[in-house]
Amino acid sequence: MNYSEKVMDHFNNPRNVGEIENASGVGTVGNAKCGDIMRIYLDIDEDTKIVKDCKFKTFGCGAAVATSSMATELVKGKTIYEALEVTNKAVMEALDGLPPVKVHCSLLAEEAIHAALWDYAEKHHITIEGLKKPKTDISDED
Amino acid sequence: MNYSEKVMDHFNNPRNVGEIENASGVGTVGNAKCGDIMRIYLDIDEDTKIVKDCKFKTFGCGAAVATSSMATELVKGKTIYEALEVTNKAVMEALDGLPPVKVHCSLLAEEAIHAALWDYAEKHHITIEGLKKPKTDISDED
Amino acid sequence: MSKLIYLDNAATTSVKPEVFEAMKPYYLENYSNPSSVYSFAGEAKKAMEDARKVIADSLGAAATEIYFTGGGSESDNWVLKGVAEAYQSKGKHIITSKIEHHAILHTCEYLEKHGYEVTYLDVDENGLVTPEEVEKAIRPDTILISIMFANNEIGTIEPIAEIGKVAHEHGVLFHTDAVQAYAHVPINVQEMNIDMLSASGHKFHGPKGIGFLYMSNKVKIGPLIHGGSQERSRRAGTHNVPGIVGMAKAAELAHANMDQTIAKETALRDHLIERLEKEIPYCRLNGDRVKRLPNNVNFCFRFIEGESLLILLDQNGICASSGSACTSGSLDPSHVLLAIGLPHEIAHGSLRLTLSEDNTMEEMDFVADQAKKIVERLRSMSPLYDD
Amino acid sequence: MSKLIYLDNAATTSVKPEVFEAMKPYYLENYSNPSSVYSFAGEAKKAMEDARKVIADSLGAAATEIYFTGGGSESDNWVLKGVAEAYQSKGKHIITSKIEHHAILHTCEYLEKHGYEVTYLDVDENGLVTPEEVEKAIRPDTILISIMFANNEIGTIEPIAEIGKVAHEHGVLFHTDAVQAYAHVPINVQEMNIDMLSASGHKFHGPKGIGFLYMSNKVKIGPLIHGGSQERSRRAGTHNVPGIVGMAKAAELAHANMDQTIAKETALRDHLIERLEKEIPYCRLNGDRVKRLPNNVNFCFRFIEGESLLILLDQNGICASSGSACTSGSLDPSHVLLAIGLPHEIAHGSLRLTLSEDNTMEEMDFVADQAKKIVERLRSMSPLYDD
Ligand SMILES: Cc1ncc(COP(=O)(O)O)c(C=O)c1O
Ligand SMILES: Cc1ncc(COP(=O)(O)O)c(C=O)c1O
Ligand code: FES
Ligand code: FES
Repeated sequence: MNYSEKVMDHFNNPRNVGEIENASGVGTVGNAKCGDIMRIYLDIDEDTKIVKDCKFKTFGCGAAVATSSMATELVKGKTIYEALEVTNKAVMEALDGLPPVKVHCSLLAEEAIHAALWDYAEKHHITIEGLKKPKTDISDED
Repeated sequence: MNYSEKVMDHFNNPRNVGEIENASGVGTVGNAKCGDIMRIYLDIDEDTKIVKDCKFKTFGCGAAVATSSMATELVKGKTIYEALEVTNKAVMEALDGLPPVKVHCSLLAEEAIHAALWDYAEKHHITIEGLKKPKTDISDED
Repeated sequence: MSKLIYLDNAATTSVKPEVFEAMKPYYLENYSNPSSVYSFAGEAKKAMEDARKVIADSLGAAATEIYFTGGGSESDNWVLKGVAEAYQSKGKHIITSKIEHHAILHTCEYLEKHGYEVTYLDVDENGLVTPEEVEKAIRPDTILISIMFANNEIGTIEPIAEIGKVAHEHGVLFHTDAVQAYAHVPINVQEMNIDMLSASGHKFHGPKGIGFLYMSNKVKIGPLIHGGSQERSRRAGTHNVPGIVGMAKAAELAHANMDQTIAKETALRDHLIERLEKEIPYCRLNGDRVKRLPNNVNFCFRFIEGESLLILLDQNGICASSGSACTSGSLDPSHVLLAIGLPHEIAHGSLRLTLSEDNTMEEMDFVADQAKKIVERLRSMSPLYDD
Repeated sequence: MSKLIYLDNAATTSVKPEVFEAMKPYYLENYSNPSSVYSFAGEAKKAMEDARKVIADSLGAAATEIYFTGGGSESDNWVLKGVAEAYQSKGKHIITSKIEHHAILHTCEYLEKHGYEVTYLDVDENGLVTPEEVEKAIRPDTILISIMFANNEIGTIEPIAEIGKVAHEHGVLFHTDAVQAYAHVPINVQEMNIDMLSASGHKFHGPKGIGFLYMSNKVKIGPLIHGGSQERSRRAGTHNVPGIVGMAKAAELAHANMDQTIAKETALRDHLIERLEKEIPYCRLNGDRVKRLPNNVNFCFRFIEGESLLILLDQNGICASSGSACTSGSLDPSHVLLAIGLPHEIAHGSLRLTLSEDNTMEEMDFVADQAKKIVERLRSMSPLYDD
C-alpha cells in the first residue's frame, strides 16, 4: 500500500466513526465500480447552519476509510455553505495525496458529504447554492 | 562436444594423415550440406588386392577427422572386397558411437572409401561386386 | 512489527537455501551458455539435462517432453496460442473454465479476437468443473480443453484425471495449468491423461522467472518465442541455467518430502479454518472443503472490505491477500469469487491465506486471534453491519 | 587444462560478484511478489522500480518506457509480433537486414507466413546496412524498421542514429536489437531516434533469463504474454525481482566504467587482431575494422573448418565460437558470414573471440600463439590446402 503517513494515521485512528441519532442529514453513497459504500451523518445547528458534529461509517478500502475520516474532520465547524468546498481535492491534499488508483475513493467522501447536505436541505426545504442532487445516493436501497 | 574418448583420441592423434603418391585409387567426397570434404588414398597390391596403405586428408569437423582416421585404420590390411564392408556403421562402432547430429560425418568416410575403390576399379577395368558409383565424388572439381 | 508471518505462498514463495546454493555455481563459476561446444559448457549442459530429468521423473514424463520457459504465464500463453495455430485446420474451438488464471483467460480473449471460439465453463459453488460439463461442451471443432489443476484463489482441486479421460475419449488435447498444484500435490501425466501442463518455479520455493511446459511428444506446436534452436527449436533464448537448476532442486525437495509437507500443511490449514469458522460470525469458507490444496485457506467475511483487512493484518506482521477489487488496479472483484456465485459486496470481503510447511500452529493461532479482532473492528465501522 | 581463457562473451558472460550480491537478498529475504499490498512487498517493489530507473537513465529514456521481459529473444519477438498486429491497419511491411539474430529473422519468417511482407536488406562486405538502402526500401505500408545495433558474430556497429532519422522522416517506427551493444557502447534513444530497443541481462555480466524492451510512450502494442497486470498490463507474469535487480546492477556497473572498459577491450582486441593478421596467412578479419564492438574479434582461416579449430582451442583452455555449420545442429554455416559475401567453405573456417574487461594481454598472446599452431596443424590435414 503506497499510502502517505497521514492516510495511514487516519486509517488506523479514524476520527468520528459512528452514527448520529436523529441526524440533521444523512448521506450514503456507493461506488458502483469498486462496490464500496460510505455513509455520513451531519448534526447541523438550525440557526447558524454550522456543522456541529459529523460521523461516518464506511465499507471500503484504506483510502475510503481515511478520506471519510478526514472529510468529517474538515466539515466539522464549517457552515453548510463552507462544507460544500470540502471537495475530494481538498480531502486528498489534507491527506498528503493518494495513489492514482485510489483517487476515486476520495470522490466517494465528497459525494457522501453532498448527499448528507442534500438530505438536510430537502428535510428543511431550503436550497444550498451550488449543491446538486447527488447521483450516487443509495440511502434508499439500504 | 559430446565425443567419445575414442573419437577424441583419433581426432587428437589422427592415424594415416597425408597423401600417397601415385596411389592405386583416390576418392574425394564432400557433404553438400555441411560443406566438409574428405579425400582417401589407397595403395593396393595388384595381385592380392590387399590395401597395403591408406591415407587421408580431411576438411571437416572433429567427427570427420576421427572417422577418416578410423576408416583408414579399418581398411588397411583388408582386401578391396573386405574393405567394402567398412561401412559408416562399422566406423561409428569402432569409435564407440557419434552424437546423432554427427552421423552424417561417418557417412563421408564410407563414401570416401567407396570413391577410392571405384577409382581403383575404373583405372584397372575391374568391377567390385556390390560397389556402386559414388554419387558424391567431387574429385574432378578439385 | 515483530516477526513476519508470510501467508501468501500462492503469490510467491521464498527460495529455499538449498535451492539458492544449487544455483550459485551457475552464476559465478559455470556461467557458460550450455549450447556452446567447448568443454567448459559441459557442466552447465549436464546440470540442465539433469534438471530436465528430475522434472520429467516427477511427472512420469520423458525428459524430451519438458520445455523450459520464463514462467507460468509464458507456458499458458504458449499452449493456447500454439495449439490454436497448429490445429486450426481441425477447428477453432477451445474449452476452458470461468475460474482460470488471467494468463489463460486473457489469452483466450485474445484468441477470440482472432476468430477462435471459447467456451468458458461454469463451476459449482465450490469451484468445481465437472467432467460431464466438459463432455457436453465438446464439439467436432474443439481442439483444446484447458482446465486448471488447482485454483489459485480458493484452492479447489479439479477432477483432472476424469476431465483428461473425457478429452481423450473425444480425441481432444488436454492442457492443465498446474502452477498452483505442481510440487504441492502428486501429479502423473500418464495416469491423469494430461497432454500439456504449465508450472512456474517460484510457486514451490524455486526461483522466479523460470517455469516449464510439459508437452507430450504427440503434441506438435510451433514456438511462442522464435529464434535460436534451444529446446529443440521450440523455445528460443539463451538458457537460464541457474534458474533451471534452482527450479529442479526445488522440485526435487518438494517431491522427496511431499507426504510430510501435505500432512503438515493440512493440519495447519484445518486448524485455521476451524478457528475462523467457529469464532467469526457471518463468514464463509470459499472453495471445496475436501478437494482442496493443502495450503489454501480462503474466507469471505461479510460487511467488511478486503483491503482494509489486509492493511490491518499487515500491521500485525501478517502477509495475506484478498480478492477485493480495492487491492487490484482494475476495481473488479475476483472473477473466481463471482464465478462461485458470491455477490460483489461479499466477494469484496475475502481473505486468502496460503501456507507453507515453514508455518507453525502458533502462527495459525495468532492469525486467527488477529483476524477476529480486525473483522470486529472493521464491522464496527461498516454501514452494512448492524450489530 | 590449466587456466580457462573465456573468449565467448557474445554467447554469455559471467555474473559479476557485485551483481550476485545485489540479487541475493531478493532470493532469500525480500522474496515477496512486488505486486502484493503488504509492506513486506515494499522493498521488492522499490528495488524493482529503482532498477527500472537505472536502466531508463542509461538510455536517456523514461522509467515508464522500460518493460522487463524474459530475455532478448522475447523482447525481439514481442516487438515484431506486437507492432505487426497493432499497426496492421497501416500496413503489413517490415524492413530488417540479412544479418539479424535468429530471434528477429525467424520471427519475421513467422510473420511472412501470416501475410506480412519482409524486406531483408543486404549488407556490404563489412556487414554494414546503409541508411540509403533503408530509405529506398520504405513503402507507404511499411510499419516497422528493425536493424540490430551491433552484430553478434562480426561485431559491426550499424549507423543506428542515421537509420532512425530516416525512419522518423518517413513516420515509420524504428526498433533496434541492442542485445550485443547495450551496456557495451553508449546508447541514447532520444539522440539516436530509437523507438524500441531489445536487451538481455546475461550479455553484460547480469543474470540469464531476464531482459528488457525499451518502448517509447508513443508506441502502442499489445502483450506477447497475456495474463496479469504486471508491466502496465503489457507483459504478464510474476516479476523476476532478483533478475531485474541483478540486470540493473550490471547495467549500472557497466555504465559507470564504460569509457575505461571500452579502452581496455579495444586495446586487447586490436592487439589480438594484429597478431593473427600478421602471423597467420590466408586469413580475413570479418566485420568492420572501425565501426566494431570493442570486444569482438572474428576471423576466417581458409582451408580449415571451425569445429576442429574450436576443439583444439578448447584443449588449450580457450573458449571460443565459430560460425561453422559443424558446430550447429542445422548444418548451415552462419547466415551472417554468407551475407557479407563469404563462400561456404570459407565461412566454415571462422573463429569468433569475444572478450571482456577481465581478459589480459598475456591471454591475447597465448591465444594468438595457439591459434597459429592449430591452424597450421589443421591445414596440414586439409585436402584443400597445398603448402
Ligand atoms: C543480437 C542478439 N539478439 C538477440 C539475442 C537473444 O538473446 P537471448 O538469448 O538472451 O534471448 C542474442 C543472443 O543470443 C543476440 O546476440
Ligand atoms: C494458476 C496460475 N496460473 C498461472 C500463473 C502465472 O504464473 P507466473 O506469474 O509465474 O507467470 C499463476 C500465478 O501467478 C497461477 O496461480
Ligand atoms: S473506495 Fe473502492 S477502492 Fe477505495
Ligand atoms: S563432417 Fe560436416 S559436420 Fe561433421
